[in-house]
Amino acid sequence: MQSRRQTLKQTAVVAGLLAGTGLFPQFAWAFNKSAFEAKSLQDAIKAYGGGTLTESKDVTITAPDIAENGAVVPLAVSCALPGVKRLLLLVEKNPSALVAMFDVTDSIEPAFSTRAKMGQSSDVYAVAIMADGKALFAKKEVKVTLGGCGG
Amino acid sequence: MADPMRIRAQAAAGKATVRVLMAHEMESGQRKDPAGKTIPAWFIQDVTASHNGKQVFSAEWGPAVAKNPFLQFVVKGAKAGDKIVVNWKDNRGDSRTDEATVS
Amino acid sequence: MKTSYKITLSLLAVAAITAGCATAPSLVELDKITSDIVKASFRDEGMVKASALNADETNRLCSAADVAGQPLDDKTAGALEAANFKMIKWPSDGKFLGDWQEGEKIAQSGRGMTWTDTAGAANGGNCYNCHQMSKEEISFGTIGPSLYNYGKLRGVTNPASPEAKPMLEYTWGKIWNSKAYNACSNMPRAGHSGILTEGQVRDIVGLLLDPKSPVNQ
Amino acid sequence: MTFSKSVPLIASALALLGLFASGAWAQKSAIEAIEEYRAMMQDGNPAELFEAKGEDIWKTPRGPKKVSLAQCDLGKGPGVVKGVFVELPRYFADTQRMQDLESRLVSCMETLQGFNAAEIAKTPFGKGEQINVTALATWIAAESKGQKFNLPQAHAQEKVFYEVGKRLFFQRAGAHDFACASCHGTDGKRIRLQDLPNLTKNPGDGVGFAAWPAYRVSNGQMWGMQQRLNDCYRQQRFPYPGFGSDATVALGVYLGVNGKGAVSVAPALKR
Repeated sequence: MQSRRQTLKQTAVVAGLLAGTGLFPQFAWAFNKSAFEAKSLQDAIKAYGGGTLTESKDVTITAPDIAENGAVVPLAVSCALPGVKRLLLLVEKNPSALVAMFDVTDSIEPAFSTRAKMGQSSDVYAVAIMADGKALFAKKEVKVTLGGCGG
Repeated sequence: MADPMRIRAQAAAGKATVRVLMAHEMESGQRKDPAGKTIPAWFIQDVTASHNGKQVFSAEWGPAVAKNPFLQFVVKGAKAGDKIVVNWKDNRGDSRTDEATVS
Repeated sequence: MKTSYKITLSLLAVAAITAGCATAPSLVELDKITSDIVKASFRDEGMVKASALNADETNRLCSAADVAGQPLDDKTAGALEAANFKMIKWPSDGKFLGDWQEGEKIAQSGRGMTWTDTAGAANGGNCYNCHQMSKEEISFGTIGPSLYNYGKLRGVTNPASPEAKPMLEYTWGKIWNSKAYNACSNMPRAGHSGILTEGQVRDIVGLLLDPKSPVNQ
Repeated sequence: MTFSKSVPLIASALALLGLFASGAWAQKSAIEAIEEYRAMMQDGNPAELFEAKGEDIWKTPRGPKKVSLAQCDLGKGPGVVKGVFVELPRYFADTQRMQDLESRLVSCMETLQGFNAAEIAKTPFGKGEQINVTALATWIAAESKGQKFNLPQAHAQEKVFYEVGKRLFFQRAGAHDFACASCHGTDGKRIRLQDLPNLTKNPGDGVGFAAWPAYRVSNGQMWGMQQRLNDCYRQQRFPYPGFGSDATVALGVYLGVNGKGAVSVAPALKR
């Protein structure tokens, strides 16, 4: 296993190279602004070409029952069905529901984890947008508590 | 320039689990400063990753991803010694690219 | 710089005491070194002044008892309790029971009187930090005893009745100046120290003793 | 939604109303759920980002003298990093002072690199060179992960500072009459839902003194022990303790000596 120092050194070299040469032209970013500004779940799904939301046992959401702090809530999404195009994580009661969108390719498993901010207790959604435009979802309620001394 | 990412990629059973920590404020755009002025949103919005030079992962994030983001994904067919490169770009146009070797 | 000069002085004091002889500094000397270090280490910030560390008799004696690991003797504790009791300010209009709904908000809030708080804003009572109060709030501390069903367990069914009067008085007094009943209580002296206003203390009494309050459900 | 911590307390209380019907069972399940949340957070502690940054800062020539900290003596000789964390604070002959990790680092930054130590001490946490001091402390603490606390108590000043720290720990003052001991003086207590370690003795591996520096989930900040103590004092309604002041170092000696034998997990992940 390489040491952290080696990793760092390589990292710096790679970063420098990429910055210098403008490598990765294929990463032509086209951030879907309207999806992330959508207030409702369905509007966000629509912005990524998804149809009407349908609950499905083949989509899995992993989230804690209670989050000790809304600033960091671990969320994971996965889907067991073939033909998944995109996986989305959403928090219904956030000002904009969409948290993250992951493209699914043949080279990776249709399973992702990240951490979200939640302003209040809410249902959290995992949505799979299929190649045919179907939008399948699973949801779970996450309670946000307030720890510490409230000071 | 942004601080480096921490990338761990571990191979097992013909695939590699990649765990990434990124140093970023991920300012929500919902908070106000002490003077009552809204602090503008500042967040990573595009994340990509490649395996031995071939792009395998792409994602779009909003400002509701938590500060100093954590990301986990699994690359099929990756083995020890392979290269994983992760890149992020934020809404101010700042970006960062780091590399790790699968162990 | 003034601060570092002071620090150096206190360290010289330590050195002088410890270098001169083989024996460790005496308890009195340690108290003196501590007091010098405190003076050199803390400064005013926001609304909190360094003078907040000038302890009154109650805090001084209770701190010393804690360091010694020996509780105060009954006579000393009794004298401190009597002195604190005398300082309780009773409700100016004779009304003990306020609005439990307001009381609940005050009990929930832990804000106020830190150097990041703004002077003039309403302070919280910090109650839930240490006490269970109602069964709905699961985020409660256990430093103090549970106050769930406080009034009910003490038989207060009609706070306006003469039978309820002693419990109203005790509850008011305990919140106003906890040290009047237990010299070295961990509980702040909410009224005495100006943490809560008379109206806020009244609302907390309401939260604890009003039969309609969630505390008594 | 605001992501600040000013979520109305009463709202969160009401939100929980539906879920927890009553009594001790509900209480227990809520605590179990919180434990589950904490477990989910363990994989991928952002403290690692600060650890990597700290190592980089240690090795990079910096300051007016453009030298690295490679010759900094943290108690086990110039340049020795492994194992120093579990033996600090201690007495340093060159400065003739008791110093903790952070105040010692600032001394090194002054003597080796030419920084102004008083300026750094005056800088608020999370700003300027304080960011670098925290990152350095995070890396140095991580280099002793898994080791047991064993603060030296041989020098006379080390003994005196333990006694002073003990007095500070029990000092009741401020508007609320709080002492450190009000919350951390007995076993098995909680403030709200947070367990409070008893810091008058070894509170266990990776608890209390053996957990900081730590990444704080609630505000996304990396805190060293100096900032941890500073914020304890803030909530205690005490005035402001100077960075690296003798009071903070003495308190560190008291907590560290009491924690003898505790295994360090720093940098930890905290609420």
